[in-house]
Amino acid sequence: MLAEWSFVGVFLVIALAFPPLGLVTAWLLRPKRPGPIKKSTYECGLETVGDTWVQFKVQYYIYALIFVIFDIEIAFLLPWAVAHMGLSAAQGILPLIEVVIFVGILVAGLMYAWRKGALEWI
Amino acid sequence: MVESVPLGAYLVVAAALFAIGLYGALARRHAIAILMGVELMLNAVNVNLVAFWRYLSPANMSGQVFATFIIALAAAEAAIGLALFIAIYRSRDTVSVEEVNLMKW
Amino acid sequence: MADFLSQFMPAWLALIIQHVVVGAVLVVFALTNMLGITWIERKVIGRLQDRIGANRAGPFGLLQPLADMVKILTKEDITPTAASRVIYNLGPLLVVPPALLVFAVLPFGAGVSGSDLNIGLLYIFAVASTSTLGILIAGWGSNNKYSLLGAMRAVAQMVSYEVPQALSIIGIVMLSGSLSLQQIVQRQSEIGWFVLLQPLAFVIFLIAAMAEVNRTPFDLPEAESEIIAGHHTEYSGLKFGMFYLAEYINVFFISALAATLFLGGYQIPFVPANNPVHTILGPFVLIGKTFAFVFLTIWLRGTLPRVRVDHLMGFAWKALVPLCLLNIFMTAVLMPLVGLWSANLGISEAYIAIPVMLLANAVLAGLVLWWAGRSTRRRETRLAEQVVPAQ
Amino acid sequence: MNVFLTSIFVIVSVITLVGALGVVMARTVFASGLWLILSFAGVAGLYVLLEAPFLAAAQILIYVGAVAVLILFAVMLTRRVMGDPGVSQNNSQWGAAAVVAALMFIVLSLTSVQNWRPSTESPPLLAVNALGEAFLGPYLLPFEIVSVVLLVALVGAIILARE
Amino acid sequence: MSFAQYAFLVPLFPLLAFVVIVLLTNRSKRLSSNIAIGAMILSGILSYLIFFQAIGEGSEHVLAAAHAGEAPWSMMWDWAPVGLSTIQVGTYLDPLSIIMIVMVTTVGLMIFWYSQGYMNIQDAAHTDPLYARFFAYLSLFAAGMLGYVISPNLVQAIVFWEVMGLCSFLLIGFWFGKKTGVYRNGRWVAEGDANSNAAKKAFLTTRVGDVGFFLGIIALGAVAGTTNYSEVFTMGTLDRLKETFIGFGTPTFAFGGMEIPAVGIAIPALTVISLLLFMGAVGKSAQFPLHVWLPDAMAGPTPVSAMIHAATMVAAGVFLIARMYPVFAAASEASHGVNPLNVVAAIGLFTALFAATIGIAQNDIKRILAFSTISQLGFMVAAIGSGAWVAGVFHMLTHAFFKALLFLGSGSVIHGMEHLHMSHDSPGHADSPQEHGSELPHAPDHRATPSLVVDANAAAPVWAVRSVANPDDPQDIWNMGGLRHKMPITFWTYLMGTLALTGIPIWAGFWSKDEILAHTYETHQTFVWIVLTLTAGLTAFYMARQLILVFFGQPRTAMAREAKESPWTMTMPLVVLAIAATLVGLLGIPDRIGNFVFGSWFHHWIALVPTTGLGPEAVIEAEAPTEMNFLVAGLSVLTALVGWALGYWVYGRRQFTATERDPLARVRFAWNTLQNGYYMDALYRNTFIRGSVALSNGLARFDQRIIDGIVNGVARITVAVSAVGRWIDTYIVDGFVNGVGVVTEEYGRIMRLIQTGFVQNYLLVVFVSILVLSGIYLALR
Repeated sequence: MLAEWSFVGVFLVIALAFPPLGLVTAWLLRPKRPGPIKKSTYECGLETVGDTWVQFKVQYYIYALIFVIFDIEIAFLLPWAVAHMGLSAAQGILPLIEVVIFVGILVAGLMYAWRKGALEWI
Repeated sequence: MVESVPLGAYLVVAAALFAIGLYGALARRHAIAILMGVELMLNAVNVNLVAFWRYLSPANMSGQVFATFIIALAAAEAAIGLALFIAIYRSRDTVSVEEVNLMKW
Repeated sequence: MADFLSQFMPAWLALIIQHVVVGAVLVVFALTNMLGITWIERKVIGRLQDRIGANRAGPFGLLQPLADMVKILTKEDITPTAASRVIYNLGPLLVVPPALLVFAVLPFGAGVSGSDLNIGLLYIFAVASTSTLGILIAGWGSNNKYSLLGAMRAVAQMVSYEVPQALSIIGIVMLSGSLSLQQIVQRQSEIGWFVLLQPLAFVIFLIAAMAEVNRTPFDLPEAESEIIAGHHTEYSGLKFGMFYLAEYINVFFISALAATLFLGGYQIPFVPANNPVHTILGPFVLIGKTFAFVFLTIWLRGTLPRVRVDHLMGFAWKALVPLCLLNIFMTAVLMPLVGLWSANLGISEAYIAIPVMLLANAVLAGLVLWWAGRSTRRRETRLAEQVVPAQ
Repeated sequence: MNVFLTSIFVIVSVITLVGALGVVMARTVFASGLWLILSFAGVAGLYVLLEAPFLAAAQILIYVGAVAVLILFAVMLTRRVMGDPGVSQNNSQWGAAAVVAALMFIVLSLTSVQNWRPSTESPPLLAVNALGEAFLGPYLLPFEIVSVVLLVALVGAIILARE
Repeated sequence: MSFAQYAFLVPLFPLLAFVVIVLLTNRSKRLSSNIAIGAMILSGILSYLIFFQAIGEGSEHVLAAAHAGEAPWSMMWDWAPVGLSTIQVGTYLDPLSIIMIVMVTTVGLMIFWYSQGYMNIQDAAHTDPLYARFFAYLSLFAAGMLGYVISPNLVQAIVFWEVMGLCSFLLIGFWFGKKTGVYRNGRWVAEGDANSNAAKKAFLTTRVGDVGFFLGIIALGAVAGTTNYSEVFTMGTLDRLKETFIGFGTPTFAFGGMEIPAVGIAIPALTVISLLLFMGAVGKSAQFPLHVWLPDAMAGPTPVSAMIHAATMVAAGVFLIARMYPVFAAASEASHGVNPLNVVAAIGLFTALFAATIGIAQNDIKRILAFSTISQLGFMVAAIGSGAWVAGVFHMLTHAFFKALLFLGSGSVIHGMEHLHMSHDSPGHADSPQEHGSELPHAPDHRATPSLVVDANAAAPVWAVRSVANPDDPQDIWNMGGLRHKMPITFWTYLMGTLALTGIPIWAGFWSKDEILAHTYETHQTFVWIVLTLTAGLTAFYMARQLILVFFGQPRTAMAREAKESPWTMTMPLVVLAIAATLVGLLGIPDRIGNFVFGSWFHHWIALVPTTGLGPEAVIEAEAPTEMNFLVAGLSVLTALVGWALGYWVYGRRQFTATERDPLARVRFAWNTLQNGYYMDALYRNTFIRGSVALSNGLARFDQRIIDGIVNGVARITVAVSAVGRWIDTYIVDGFVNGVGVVTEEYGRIMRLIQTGFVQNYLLVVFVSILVLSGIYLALR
């Protein structure tokens, strides 16, 4: 069990190490002539207008919210998916109904969001 | 794995995590920081749970099932909490908990 | 490998070294393919736009990727003053690792893969979802209105399309009875390629994948005409290169994943799974299939216009998710029946499963299209009425 | 092999605790958010060490992938970009809180340092299958209730967040 | 037995008359009097029928009944259950009661008839306004007397006894509004309501006697278990009663094994009962201690005096003793110490002599007769007391007739005397005291009959001493004189009565009085015989005095001169009574003299009543009545004549003037004491009346000071206690309550601070408490 994950661990280290190494090499190679203009935040060449605070629509939060809810749903569905063939063989239609209820409730949530217009991109 | 690391170690780590989370929840001024503290505490609980599951009764899956439920509930709690803070932010234009003291005597 | 080395050093050190070697191989494999893809993309897009594409740097422009690489490496890297240094720099660092990590689980042959986790597919999704963080951090770190907005949009899009992507592959997981990719590929040899069994899932998966990696019809975040360069506006030099690198590795991986899940990965069609040839030809077959998908993505990029933002978001939640759920429950209902029939009739599952599933999918598709058409017609009439009284 | 494993355990634990401390000590909320992500990753590592792969993946998928994003979104929505340095992060009672936290740590650790007798069994191989059967078997009711909770959270959050 | 069955109608007729008069006919005077008289006639006829039928059945029946142990003719009904036994009501007829109902009805009828005239029915102007009411009372009284006489047991007896008492009260106080003349500081003043005082006095004095009667009945009832004559007089009961004792404490009690005679008083039951019953008789028949009411009762109209104080009511007491004679006889046999019959005899004897002496000194015509009645009653009581039961009863019978005659006669005289006022009675007549008349609206009494008044509250004795005689008093014999020419019928009938009273041979009085004297002489009770003979002599003297002063000589005042004869309604009854007074005596003539008429029939008849109790061995008195004892008879006639002679000698020889003092008055002290009735009234007034007043005042004061004191004291204590309570309440209880309030408020103010409003504070508190709890847990583990 741990053998596989040891590879993942090592691979993780390698993956994490790769970008810094790249940047270091890049840092070595590239010229460094910063200038005030270069340093200014890029706004299509115009001077930055107003401070960077931007009135955010709540829409983004709601998408993230719905994503969280359905992400959890996926996390719960996967074990069922994996065990489905075995379960349906053993207990027939019952597990399926249970999952239908589970998903149905969440779909109800989705329909609510849809009905309330939470999904629209204002 | 079990031989190398005693259960107590995990519990101590979880305890430390819990304590830090608690400190965060109690001491931080920013509402969302408090939420993070709570998340940490929940994770500590989860670690404890899984540790007990792994060391004491790995056969039945109750430990993992519980941990999963806690993860799910923590996520739901975070969602609601943040929605609450956003609502408060929008209505009271502040996120600092100290300024939200309607219940003050 | 590990046992060979273990003679000289303790077992765990040997194991680690082996892992390092394998990891290095995978990284190199990913990078070379990424470069290859850039080249192919230039050529194909050029060909689509009736132009030749890169042909200066080396024969048929084969060295063009190297040229790009050298260019990016040597470009100056500017950190805007307004950016909060740590978070700005952390952005690119967090975008690339997820793209690379997913390769650990990809099966190149029977038993030949980085590590055959029994939760392979879930691992892929977990790691894939962390990539959104990088973008968010980049957006926030560069302290630029547009980059933040771009990041927010990118994240919102990736987040919205991750759900249909995951839901679509649940059908496959159900069919194969396991999350491990090796198992899935093995199952495809038995029951037949999942593209045949789950055509609808295949289509949804492709769409979601394209959106996930912000490829053409859905490449809204870094679209030039939109908010400058999206979240990596303030980045330059290799930091920008990192984003570019991550993007193409993702494209490559998505294609590989699609190949593995739907086209049987390293399997040669009509050749029984246990045939020794798979161990040798396996990787090449996989690469072949992967490049097929890459060609498809590049084709799409070349031909399809960009999708409007609200259509993009609405499409994910209002169309794809419901469709996936229907598909899941259709398979959940049919597969046990198939199992029963095959048991009763004695015919091998494959011959029954494929026709049944194809038929079911066809019916489902027909229904959906009819319903979609009807609802749009009704919406138009409603809008028309509103307009008419306006005169 | 054991030394290797314990060392890994120590590393992962350290990562987690450092992450937690970061959350607590960070100057800006966004920074503490990032530290939180690091801490979540550390916890996922712990799950791997505890041979609960599904949980590790779920932790990464849900916490790091979704909740962290949610938190960061919330942070962004509720503060001006790059937030004003503002007054110190801690409120008036941080001293007491520290004491309480320390005491709590001591108490918990006291109870946890016992001579536990770990069982000799090993976790089931096909963990995910077993989990699936558990979800639809003995733990069906919580399974359904989780969906209800999620629905409530969804609807509640939408109502609260929308104007 | 047929008529005896209806015996109960005898009292019922007058009762019905009473009811009818009171309820229906009190408007018309004549009708009501006729009804009353009719009722008396009916009951009279019925009683005569019963009487003749009883005689017809004769002695066999009576003897058989006596031996059978029950009354000859008696009807009994159950009236009311009392405990185990029931009180019975009914009639009890035996020779004694038959004689009585005959006597009462006859005399009653005469008096009713006479009353019409007396109440001036013929002279509408002067008819008494309460005429109807008078006859109602009379009928009620008759019913009472008749009922009493035939009652089978003592309970019914006392019921009718009380009716009689009530009627006597009502009738004496009939003119309750009349003001009587009182001599004060030289003038006759109309003051004081003598009548109502007299009525009250009569009622109260008889009431004292009644108490004894009541106790007697109760004692008898308690001891014998019943008061029915038939059951009480049986030999068995009487023997049983002889043994029983009433007393306090046990006769003997054991003390250390010895039987020690009881310390308490144990009196033989019969003695107690008979003495108590005798007390009742004394009260009702005005015997010695309780005689004071009778002279004052003369204030009432004369027919009342006649009916009540001559014939019937006073006879009731004597009848009681006669009726209960078996009890008295048994008591005398069983008594160890006091012999009740001796007591009776002694009281009777003393009263006879005592009353006779007072009678001499009276000036009012009716008072003289009153004292004479008391004396004659004493005579009867003494007779019965000394064993001459039959003679006593016979004397009661004869006395009833001639005393009624005398009273009606005096009434006629007074009526005649008032003729002067009535004839020219006009409002203008100022000087007569009656002119002022009583204020009572419905009793304007124009009768100028100021009678001598016992003014209870006057200091000095109020007897009208000759020097203060009232010239207008129609009842004062000194204002009369020479009325024999004016009122011949009244004179002659009055003479008959006087002769009968004084015991002149042919007239009734002689036979009955002589029989008594003969009996006392033969039974060797010489002292009794001597005193009785002396009394007879005194009786003769004062009757002679009266007769001479009233009828002989010249009229001394204008009233006397103007006196007219009473109308026939008044004189006819006088004549009838006069005839009766002479003939009644013949009933009891001893055989030796006159058995040619009907030979001492009375003795044979009355003797049938066994005096020793009913029952098989009942001894009926010896057949032969007491023989005529010529010696005794001669002596009694001699004393009577001596009395007459003295009377003539003192008063008959010269003409007196109205204001002249009585010749006997020279003996000042004796005369005053006699006139004031030995000052008995004054004695009673000073002892009982003043005593009771003083007692009541003392009690009032006692009550005032002690009880009120206690009550006020308690009130003060309560006030004090409540004050303390209030203090406690205000300071302690309120203090506590307010304290609780204050504490709560303070506590609230402090605890309020906990709500800081910071979420984290609350969280901190939570975890602090967790720490504390886990610390405790760890410590304890």
